[in-house]
Amino acid sequence: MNTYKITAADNTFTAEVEKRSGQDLNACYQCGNCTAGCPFSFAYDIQVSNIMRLVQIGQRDKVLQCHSIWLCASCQSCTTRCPNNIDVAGVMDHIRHMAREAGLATERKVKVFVDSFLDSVERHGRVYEMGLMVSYMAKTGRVFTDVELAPKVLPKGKLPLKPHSIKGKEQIAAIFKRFREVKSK
Amino acid sequence: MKGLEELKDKIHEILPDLDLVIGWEQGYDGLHATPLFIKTPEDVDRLIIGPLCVHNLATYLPGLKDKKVGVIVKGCDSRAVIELLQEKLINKDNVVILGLTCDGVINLTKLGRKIGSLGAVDDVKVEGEKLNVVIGDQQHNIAFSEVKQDKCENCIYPNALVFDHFIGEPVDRVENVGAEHQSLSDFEGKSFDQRFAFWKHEMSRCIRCHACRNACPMCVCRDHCVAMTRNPHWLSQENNVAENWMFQMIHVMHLTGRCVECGECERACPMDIPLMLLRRQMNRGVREVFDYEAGIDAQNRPPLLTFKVEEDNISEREW
Amino acid sequence: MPVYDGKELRIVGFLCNWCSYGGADTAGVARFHQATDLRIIRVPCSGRIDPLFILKAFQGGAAGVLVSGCHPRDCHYAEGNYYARRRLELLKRFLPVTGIDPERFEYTWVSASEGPRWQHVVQTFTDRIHKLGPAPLLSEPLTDAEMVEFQRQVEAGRGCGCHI
Amino acid sequence: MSIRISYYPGCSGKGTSSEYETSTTGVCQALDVDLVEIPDWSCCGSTPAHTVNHVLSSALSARNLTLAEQEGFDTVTTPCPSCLSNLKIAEHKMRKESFREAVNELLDQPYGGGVDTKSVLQVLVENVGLDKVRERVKTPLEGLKVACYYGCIMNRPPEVMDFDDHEHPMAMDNLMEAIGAEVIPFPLKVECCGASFGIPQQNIVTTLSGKLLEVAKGLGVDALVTACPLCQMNLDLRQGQINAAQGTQHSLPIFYFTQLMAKAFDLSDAVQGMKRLIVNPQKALAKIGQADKEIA
Amino acid sequence: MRIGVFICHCGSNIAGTVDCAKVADAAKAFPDVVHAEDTMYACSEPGQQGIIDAIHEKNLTGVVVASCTPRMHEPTFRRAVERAGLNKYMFEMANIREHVSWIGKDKELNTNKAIDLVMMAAEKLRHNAPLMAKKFDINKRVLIIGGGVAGIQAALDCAEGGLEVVLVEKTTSIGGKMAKLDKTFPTVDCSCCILGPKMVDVAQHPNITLYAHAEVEEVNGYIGNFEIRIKQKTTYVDWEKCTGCGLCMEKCPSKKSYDHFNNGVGTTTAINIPFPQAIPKKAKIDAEYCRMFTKGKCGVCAKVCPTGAISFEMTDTEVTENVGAIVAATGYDLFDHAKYPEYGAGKYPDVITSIQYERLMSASGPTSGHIKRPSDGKEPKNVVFIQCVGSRDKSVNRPYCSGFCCMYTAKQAILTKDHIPDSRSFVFYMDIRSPGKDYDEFVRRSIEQYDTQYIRGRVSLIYPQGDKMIVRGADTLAGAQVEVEADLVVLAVGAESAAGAPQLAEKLRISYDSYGFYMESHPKLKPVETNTAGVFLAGACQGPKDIPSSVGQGSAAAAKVLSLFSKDQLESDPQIALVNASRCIGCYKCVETCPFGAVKEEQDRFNNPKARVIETICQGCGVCTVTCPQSAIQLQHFTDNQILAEVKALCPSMMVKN
Repeated sequence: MNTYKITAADNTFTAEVEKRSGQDLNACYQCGNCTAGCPFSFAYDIQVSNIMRLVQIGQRDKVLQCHSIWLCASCQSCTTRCPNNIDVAGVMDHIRHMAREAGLATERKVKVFVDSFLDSVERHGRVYEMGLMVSYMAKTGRVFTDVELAPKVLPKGKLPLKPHSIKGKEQIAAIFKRFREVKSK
Repeated sequence: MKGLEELKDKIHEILPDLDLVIGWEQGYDGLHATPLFIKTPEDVDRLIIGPLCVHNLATYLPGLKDKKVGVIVKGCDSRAVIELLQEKLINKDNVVILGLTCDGVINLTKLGRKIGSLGAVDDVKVEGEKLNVVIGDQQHNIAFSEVKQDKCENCIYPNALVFDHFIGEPVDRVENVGAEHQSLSDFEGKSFDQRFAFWKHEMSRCIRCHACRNACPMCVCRDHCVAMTRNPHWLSQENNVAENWMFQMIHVMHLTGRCVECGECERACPMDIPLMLLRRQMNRGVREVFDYEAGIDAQNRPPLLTFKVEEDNISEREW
Repeated sequence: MPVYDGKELRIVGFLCNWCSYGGADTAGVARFHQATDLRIIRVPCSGRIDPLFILKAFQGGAAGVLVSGCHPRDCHYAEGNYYARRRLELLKRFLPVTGIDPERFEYTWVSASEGPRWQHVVQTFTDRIHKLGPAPLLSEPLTDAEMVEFQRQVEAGRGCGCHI
Repeated sequence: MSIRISYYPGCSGKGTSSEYETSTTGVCQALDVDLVEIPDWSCCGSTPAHTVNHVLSSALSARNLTLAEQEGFDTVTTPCPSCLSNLKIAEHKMRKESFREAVNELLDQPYGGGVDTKSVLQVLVENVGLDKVRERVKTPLEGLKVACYYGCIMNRPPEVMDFDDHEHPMAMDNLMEAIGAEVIPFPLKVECCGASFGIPQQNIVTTLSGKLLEVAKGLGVDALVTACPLCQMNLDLRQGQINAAQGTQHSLPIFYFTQLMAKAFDLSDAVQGMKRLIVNPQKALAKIGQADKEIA
Repeated sequence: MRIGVFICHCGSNIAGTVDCAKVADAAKAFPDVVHAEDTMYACSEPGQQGIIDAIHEKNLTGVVVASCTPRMHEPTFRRAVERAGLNKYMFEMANIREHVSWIGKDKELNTNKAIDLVMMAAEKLRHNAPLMAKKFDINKRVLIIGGGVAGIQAALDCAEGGLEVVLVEKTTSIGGKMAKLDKTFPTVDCSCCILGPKMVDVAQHPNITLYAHAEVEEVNGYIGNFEIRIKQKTTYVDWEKCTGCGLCMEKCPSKKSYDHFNNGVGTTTAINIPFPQAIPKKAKIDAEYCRMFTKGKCGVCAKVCPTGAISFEMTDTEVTENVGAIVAATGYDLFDHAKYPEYGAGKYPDVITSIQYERLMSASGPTSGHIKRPSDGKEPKNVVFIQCVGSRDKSVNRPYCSGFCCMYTAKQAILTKDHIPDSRSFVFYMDIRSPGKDYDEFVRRSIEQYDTQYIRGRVSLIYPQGDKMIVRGADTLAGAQVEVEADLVVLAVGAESAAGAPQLAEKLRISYDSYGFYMESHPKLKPVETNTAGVFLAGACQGPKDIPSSVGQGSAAAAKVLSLFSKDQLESDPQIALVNASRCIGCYKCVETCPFGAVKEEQDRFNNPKARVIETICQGCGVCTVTCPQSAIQLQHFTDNQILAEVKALCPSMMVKN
């Protein structure tokens, strides 16, 4: 493990996370309640309370490159139980935004799933679950994802084979378009 | 106002037990009435009542606290008596109240604006809703409603509220009951800056003659008025806008929750400064916050002499 | 001292000794930074505050007046703030007719332990007064030359000076 | 007295959770709740949108709130907690002016604010009321022993969701009791099932949902009752995957609470949609009424 | 008047952000100021001497000191000017530290503000007048409210010092929280064994009058002469007759009554004596459970009572006591963990509070000292302790540290091992706070010798699985989530202010903080005084405290009362209202508004009505002064002229053209 050079740390990182999330990270006294309640902690490479600590000491790279931020499902356990009223799930969300913007995605599959999902929304106005699966499999090369479920699902009529697009789908596409324009500014 | 003869009879009846009875008599001309202090049966003959009898005679009561006094009051004047009783500034045992019913009294400033000079009026007669003013051989016929006191315009207390003897028959309340005087809402049409400038101008005209104070039935401090002492030093004797303004503020604040809107201050003001605007605004606050009017019931506690732990109409000031 | 041009406005505070003055002390001890405009006059109780003091301050050109006492029920003298509340509420409702913006006057309750609240009150009120700007004046201030002449007359015994 | 309310079905209602959709509309109809579907509604963005950007996420939600507002509604109801969360959070965040402006910049029609969203569960419990539900029951579910699982975001964070207890919610428990089922308190009512990681990170779902099934099994219940399409899918559709990963043999039916209500109301099979469940519920459903017979 | 002005640097506290020399320079130009200087520490011995010297050398008749808040050092400087021969009210202070240097960043603005404040003080001083204190007699009795260990200590010390003591206790027995504890840290000696004898002393002391099951209803008067109305709440048992034999408890058929003394661990009878060592040892009927009250018939206790003490018709009564001083020792309450739904919100029987655990361990408790868990009575093997439940937690509005939980948890872990040698204890903690003599050694002993497993992290969730409680927490030192399968979970609940504390504070006219703890006069220098003269504090009503600190404060408060009563007369504060009879018109509005009834209606020799202020009753609020339209009644030291002088200094209306 590296020695963290605290004085050489990136102060702007702490400030940026605070500004984006609107949370006072100095209020975190490292009680570990977020880690204690996190259902995903078993899958995390860095525990959520440790992420909070690393943000406090300005370790931008370590935080943005960690896997945990992609595995958080925003289940709100941490936010609901934080004794200092910090919206921890919100902080995780914002760190993930920052990682995305920095072009980082240590959990590529998660990112691709998200992208495929939004792709589907952008194209049809609603999520087309079958199309989403196909798109996801194509992008990840994981053609056998959940393939064993197909015989269970298809006879139940749960996955329509055709997308149902909405009339105002251009409006949805426009939202995405403007979003990208604003972001690129 | 009706029942002069009945009133005179009543005074004759009660005078032997009293030191004096206060009423009105004709003044130096046909236009002016002036207070009359009746001490002998002969004095009774000079008594008049009518639209010229503007003076609120309750003003004299605190100064005659130790005397047995009869006083003739209109509806509005009776509120001053009640307020004085509420504040224990007079002793009910020493006062005999002769209550009248009233259909308005005259505002000489308004009349002056109608007929020009008020100098040589010979006679004034009221015929129904018409006022007939005689100046030499000239006659002016004026609608009485146009020259009434402001307070008479939407008077809700035409009959004396408190009395030992009521003269005549009580009249019904007039229309427009309880409406706030138009002048206040008119004034609110102005911006804060305009209002401030208005008072700055009005106060530049104030000559600090203290007539407003002397006419006020609630100004009982008299020789001990804080406006006339260096200890405490609220006001200097300098005559400037700021000090005049402060003097009027002292007068208003000392009337908080006490003013019965008899209008005597404004009537007495030789400079015609619209002092009632200030009082009406203060009374509006008293009404809104405490649902209270001064001089209605002698048993009521004046609002500033008491409190409620939880005030009904004051929101706790959260920041 | 005249107010600092462009930086400060004249704001007068009347605080009761037991709660709000203590609250202002608590804010000071905790180094809660505040705008510097406010000058505090200490009185034993909000019940000692005559609304005329406030009008006197406005007469003298105050841009804002802030009153603070103990919370209702917590008065050191049991009832003083209840009387104050009535007097001050009526004053606030009276002010509009004078042309003094009632926003220039505020009263509130701050306890001795409420340092953060005091900071908030001061900051909020000061910001509000700065938005409203300087108070309208009943008369124009003396020029420097007139001031010198005035002082000369006082020293010469011609002015009485008793109004200082 | 009927209730008329704007209705947002959510994408999965038209796909993987069609039985939730049919039973929800059926039950609401039976209880005089007039669900007015938002015309041409679009996806709220679900979890993926807010993991990318909050403004984008709120814009996708706000479009639907605006449509509801134009129809003259101030409240929207949705069966899906994920949609609920997104719609509520969008409204909550957009109370801040700068955020609202940023969102409206993305939209064709700006959202004015003030449209509240409630879950169908909340509408049934608060607006319809348990008494009315009880009256409507034709076949009480006596003999069926269930535990209610609410999922992680229906009640959290409490200051936004503003419904029921955020650690021990009771709305569904009370509803199930009202239709005659025996309800065993589920200790992990608001624990996460693994959410949308079923596809990209299957092991997360099999671990977390496996835990839920394990605890439910320990309680000896006949079935779990859910209010969330994602939870239901993870627990039902992926139960086989869970068994394979955890070496277990669970065969626990996972109902939507509306399905059991439809059952108790004797609504049609198509409305109940029991056949669409993956884990066969027949054994559990067969217990209904059995308790009485045993006593008799 | 010849005024001297002294501007204090307070080291760098003031001088850091205020140009003190410039302030002194400006002060020299103020009217009547003949001397102005800046000084390093005005309150220090040389600082005070400098003021005294200047008074002598410059013939000063009044002094202004600009330094810290007058709430701190006004008495100090008043004594100094008095030593120099001036009347101590010929002194004013300008607060340029708390109100200037500590809150403003800009030195120029601060300096300007300091000059303003000094000018205001000097202007006020020009209107000051010498005031003389009057002497009045005092009642040398003391009221002590609360019979916990702090109140007991204060009562015993005062009684030993020869004072008559009135002790009022809310519950039916004195002893407070300490009586409930099994053992005490760090000595692990039996709580009841060390407290019991003190309780007996209270009962037997001839100088102590004890009102148990009583509450203070109303407090009137002032230092030296308080009048206290005490409500003696009904017990339905005539305590004159009750011998405490306990026969009624044996026979009472209502055996499922809530056991307040045991905090709901186990049950008790509707008529009960809370615990064997209770003082007074008298029975009380809990009407909520008594069948006579709930069902209208029973009366078994009345039948069996050998002295006929039971009276179902008994009602509350009132007594009035006159005292000269009051000590509030009302203690604290424990946090209600229902506010933590993630810990079961009180619904899981095997998740209990630390005080319930004390009762489980106590030999006089419901299990006779055998630790049995509430659900099934089994002896727990794995016991989890969770610290900071209702402490250091902003989300439940308890951001403060309760101070003693770390220590009692260490003690409970040790005692658990003593009771059940094959048990294991796990303590979830955030930080261990153990400053105190032998305290940290005690915690180390728990860890090192008793194998208590300390885990640094909070617990997020407790849920039942089978007959275990699953405790899911974090070990932040290991950087991991951890789970413990516990048989019993003990929540180390924090302290909060006693129920009804704010209401009592209002009666006593003392201040309390936003959590309901009473405010001391100065956090360091006046820890047991309040801002209301004659009212003192002892124990946890002022803030969470352990036993040694509470006992220490009890003695300290007693010492304050004894020193107050060492004089036969007290000096009244001359800052009271005074009527200028020549201005008074006798309207008596002041009589109506005075909160204390201190203004009397009188007549002068010409039979004119005049108001008169009774000096010993007036508290100096000034409500009357504002009421009086003639300004005839003036609050001394805060007269209209004095306040106007300050207003005019700030807002000089004469600086204007006509």
